[in-house]
Parts: sequence; structure tokens; C-alpha cells
Amino acid sequence: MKLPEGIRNQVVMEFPSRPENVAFARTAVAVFAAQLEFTVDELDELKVAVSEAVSNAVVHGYAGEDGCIRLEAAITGDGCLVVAVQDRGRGIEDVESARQAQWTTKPEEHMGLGFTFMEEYSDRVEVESAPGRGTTVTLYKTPARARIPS
Amino acid sequence: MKLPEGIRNQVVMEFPSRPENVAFARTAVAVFAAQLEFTVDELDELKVAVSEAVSNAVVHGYAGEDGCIRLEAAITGDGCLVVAVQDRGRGIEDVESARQAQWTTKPEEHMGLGFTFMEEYSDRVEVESAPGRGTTVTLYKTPARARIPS
Amino acid sequence: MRMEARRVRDSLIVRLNGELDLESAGPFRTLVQEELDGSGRIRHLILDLRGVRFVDSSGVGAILGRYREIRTRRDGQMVILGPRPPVRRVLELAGLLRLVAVADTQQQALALVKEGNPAP
Amino acid sequence: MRMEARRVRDSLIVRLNGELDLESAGPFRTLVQEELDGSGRIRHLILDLRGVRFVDSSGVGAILGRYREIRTRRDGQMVILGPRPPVRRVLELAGLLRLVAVADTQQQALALVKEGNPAP
Ligand SMILES: Nc1ncnc2c1ncn2[C@@H]1O[C@H](COP(=O)(O)OP(=O)(O)O)[C@@H](O)[C@H]1O
Ligand SMILES: Nc1ncnc2c1ncn2[C@@H]1O[C@H](COP(=O)(O)OP(=O)(O)O)[C@@H](O)[C@H]1O
Repeated sequence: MKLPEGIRNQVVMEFPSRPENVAFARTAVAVFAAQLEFTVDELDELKVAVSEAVSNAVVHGYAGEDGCIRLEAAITGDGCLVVAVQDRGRGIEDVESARQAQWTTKPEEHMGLGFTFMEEYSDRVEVESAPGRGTTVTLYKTPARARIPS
Repeated sequence: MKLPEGIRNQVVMEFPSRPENVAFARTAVAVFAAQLEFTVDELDELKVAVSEAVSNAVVHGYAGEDGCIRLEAAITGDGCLVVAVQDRGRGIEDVESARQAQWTTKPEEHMGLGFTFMEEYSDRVEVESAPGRGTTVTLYKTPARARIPS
Repeated sequence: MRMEARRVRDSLIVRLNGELDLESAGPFRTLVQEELDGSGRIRHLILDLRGVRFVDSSGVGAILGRYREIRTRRDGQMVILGPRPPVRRVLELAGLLRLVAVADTQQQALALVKEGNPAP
Repeated sequence: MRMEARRVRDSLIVRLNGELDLESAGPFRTLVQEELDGSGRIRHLILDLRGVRFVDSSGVGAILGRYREIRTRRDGQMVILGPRPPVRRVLELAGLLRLVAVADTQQQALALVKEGNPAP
């Protein structure tokens, strides 16, 4: 298996966009992430961030229809965890607005806090999206321990 | 996502054949399997069976070289968990012998108990293998609770 | 997630165990709604989160929806009982703890709804 | 997996925590070997598995290798301390419990190696 340049280890997962797979996805990523020196608190944070990205693919990307979610989790050479959550659903018209707190296209049921939680609980969030083509959200998180010079 | 006929839910995972990914694989399958009514003991059994199949792909299939392991976990319509572990490694010459207890091609380090544990800890084990082409081991397990007529 | 509901005077106490997310938010909403519909006498909601390991924004949304129901339609109070630190942090980040009081024990929670003004 | 080794008289006590599988079997083997090489006086091995949640055939293989080393090269005894039920079942299935005694406490384990015949 040829890993991409600069990647030390990687898992790729694909599953249908169902609410019951959100727990699977966040837990599987946390188990993989345990190969790095994350604290229990950091793994809890990671679970929230992944849960938001995958829930968005289910709720907004495929809007309740059965689509395929692809999740890649990778460990980079310098010990960063990168998680990319990809759907081939409806995509986001205006990414900049979507990322703002309390911005939601489903105000009856949702609070527009998904991206806020992703930002809060990871180091960096990247969003790539095209209407009608789908969305890829990429989360970056490095264990705090690894960032303290020893 | 079109699921295969008779399949209620499914995840597909791919990862490099490294010892550190064996724990990831067995835990991820157990997390997915928790969607069925397995007891904690049954999930422990499942972890052992998956651990054996994935370890074999690492140790024998790719013999320590970096190959890709593909793992499919599915829930069938009648509530059975099916786990297929596939490598594209060296394959098995004589599957019937390989499945026997204490049969191993690496007697210095291994005990030949991998298949014995898979048989003991799942309901059924299928092996498909061709020398030079790789091996797919498929494990079937239904929660005991589901088998008791209520 | 496992859920249990019971009534103490005019308070509904709902105890959750497990993970409150997109999957369990629906059943949680249904359970509370059924209990409320089943009795006009319920005014307050005490949410026992001591057994909850995980909450995300879908979970917070479901809690906030129940809060609105209780406040606007029942003129009641909502109190959250015993959230673990990571769960508490999520609730805080969502701004929910500016609306809802937190209690450590059930007794304290019942006292807070009786006072009628639990928000800090 | 976390591992700790210490010596009591002529016994090496190795305490394992976590999961003993293909990944951790190597470090476990190395740790025991280094301790044995570092002291000619060690004869017995007490394996404290109370903190071990998981063992598979790779883990059993690593334990069996240490057993052979202790038996054939040191003429010593091996005792396993406190395996949890699922771990115990794996060891039993592998036939290891026909060779090695199991103790519930460290004191009992030390008494068993002193008797010089711990196998049941
Ligand atoms: N995967 C996605 N596909 C399509 N639209 C999305 C996706 N993720 C987010 N969005 C859009 O961005 C908005 C804001 O997302 P978020 O901050 O997670 O809040 P919420 O999920 O509560 O609406 C959503 O309401 C939706 O319109
Ligand atoms: N994925 C695989 N690829 C190639 N050979 C395999 C694979 N799995 C098992 N085998 C063969 O079958 C034998 C028996 O396997 P097993 O019962 O797991 O015992 P062990 O792993 O201890 O050797 C192995 O020694 C190996 O020769």
C-alpha cells in the first residue's frame, strides 16, 4: 500500500449516511488516533469534531437519503492527525456563511453550531464544497503534548 | 450508496498491513457490531476472531511488507454480522491443512492457533485463497440473544 | 442510548445513559414529548445527564428544543443534573448554561425548579 | 501496552496493562529477555495479567515462548496472576493452563513458585 507523501499511517472508511453510523465513525477515528499521544480529553474533543462533520454529511449533504460517506484518517510524519470527511451530496452554496456560528439552513431542528464545535475542538478546519457535487471537511489536530518542546 | 442485496448496513475499511492497525481493526469492528444486540462477552470474542484474521494478513499474507488490508463488516437482514478480511498477499497453498489446529508455516514464532480461535469465537469461518493472489477470510457471528425464539 | 422517565410532583425527571447524538436525539425528543402530552400537570423538566458520556451539537439541539417547550408552553423550568466535564463543556460552548441551571444532586435539582428561577 | 518488571528474590514479576497482541508481543518479549539477560539469578517468572483486557494467539505465543525459556534454560516455574475471565478463556483454549498455574494474589504466586511445582 503506497501511502501519500508525508503520511505515516492511514485508514480509509466508507459507510452509508445513516444516523447510526455517526457513533461508529467518531469512535473508530478516536481508536485510530490513540496511536498518537492524545489525552483522553483530546480524544473526547476529536470525537465531537468528527461527529459534527459526519452528522452534517448525513443531515445536509444527503438530506436523509442513503449516500456514501468516505472518511480518511491519517497520521502525518510530524505527528498530526488529519481527518477528511467526504460526501457526494448537495454541497454548500456559501461556505463562508455556513462556517459562521448559528448559521443554518435548517433552523427548526438545528442550531448552526456544527462548524463552531469543529473549530473549537480541532486545530484547523478546511472546507471544500461545490453545489451539487458534495463537500469535504478536513480536520487537523495535534496532541498538545507533542507541541511542548521537551 | 447501494448496499448489496440482503445487507442492512455496512462499513468498508482499508489500511496498511501494520501490527499497530490490528487493534484499530478489531475495535472498529466491535464498535460497528454494537449496532446488533451482542453481549460484552460476544464482542470480546469477536475482537479475538478479527484480531486473528487481520494479524494473519499482516504476518503471513504480506509477511511484514507494507500491503493493503481491506475489511468489510456488514449486518445482514436477519441480524448476522459478517466480517471479511482481505489481503492481496502470498495466499495459502493448502487451506484445509492451514485451518487445522497447531498447523503453522512459522513454527518458531507462531502456534498455529489463529484459525482455531476464529472457529471458536465465531459461528462460521470461510476461507478463500489462491497462492500469489491473496486471501479472504470471512467470519459470521449472530448474537445469541437473537437466536433465542421469544 | 438508554432512557428513563418518571414524575416527581410537577417535574418530569428524564435520565439518559450513553451518547446523545444525531441517532439518539429523535428517540429522546419523542420520549419527552409523550410524557408531556400524557400529563398536563408537568411543568418542569430535570435532565439527568450523569450517565451521558458524549454530547454533540445534535444532542444540544435536542436539549434546547425541550427547554423551549418547557419555557414557552408550560412556563416551567429546566435543570440539568450532573453533566460530566466534557459534556458540560459542550453545553457551555453552546450557550445552554446561560439558560439552564446545573445541579449536582436530584434533591438540589428539585429545589431549583421549586424556587422557580433556576437560571444563574 | 504498559509494562513493568521487578524482582522478588529469584522471581521476575512482569506486570502488563492493556492489550497483548501482535503489536505488543515484541516489546513484551524484549522486556523479559533483557531482564533475564541482566541477571543470572532469576529462575521464575510471574506474569501479572490483572490489567490485561485482551489477548489473542499472538499474545499467547509470546507468553508460551517465555514459559519455554524459563522451563528449559532456567529450570524455573511460571505463574500467571489474575487473568480476567475473557483472557483466561483464551489461555485455556490455547492449552496454556495445562502448563502454567494461575494465582489470585501475588503472595499466592510467590508461594507457588517456591513450592517448585505450580502446574496443576
Ligand atoms: N456536508 C454538508 N453538505 C451540505 N451542506 C452542509 C454540509 N455541512 C454543512 N452544511 C451547511 O452549512 C450549514 C451550517 O452547518 P453547521 O455549522 O454544522 O450547523 P447545522 O448543522 O446546525 O446547520 C448547514 O446548515 C448547511 O446548510
Ligand atoms: N492471510 C494469510 N495469508 C497467507 N497465509 C496465511 C494467511 N492466514 C493464514 N495463513 C497460513 O495458515 C497457517 C495457519 O494459520 P493460523 O491458524 O492463523 O496459525 P499461525 O498464524 O499461528 O501460523 C499460517 O501459518 C499460514 O501459513
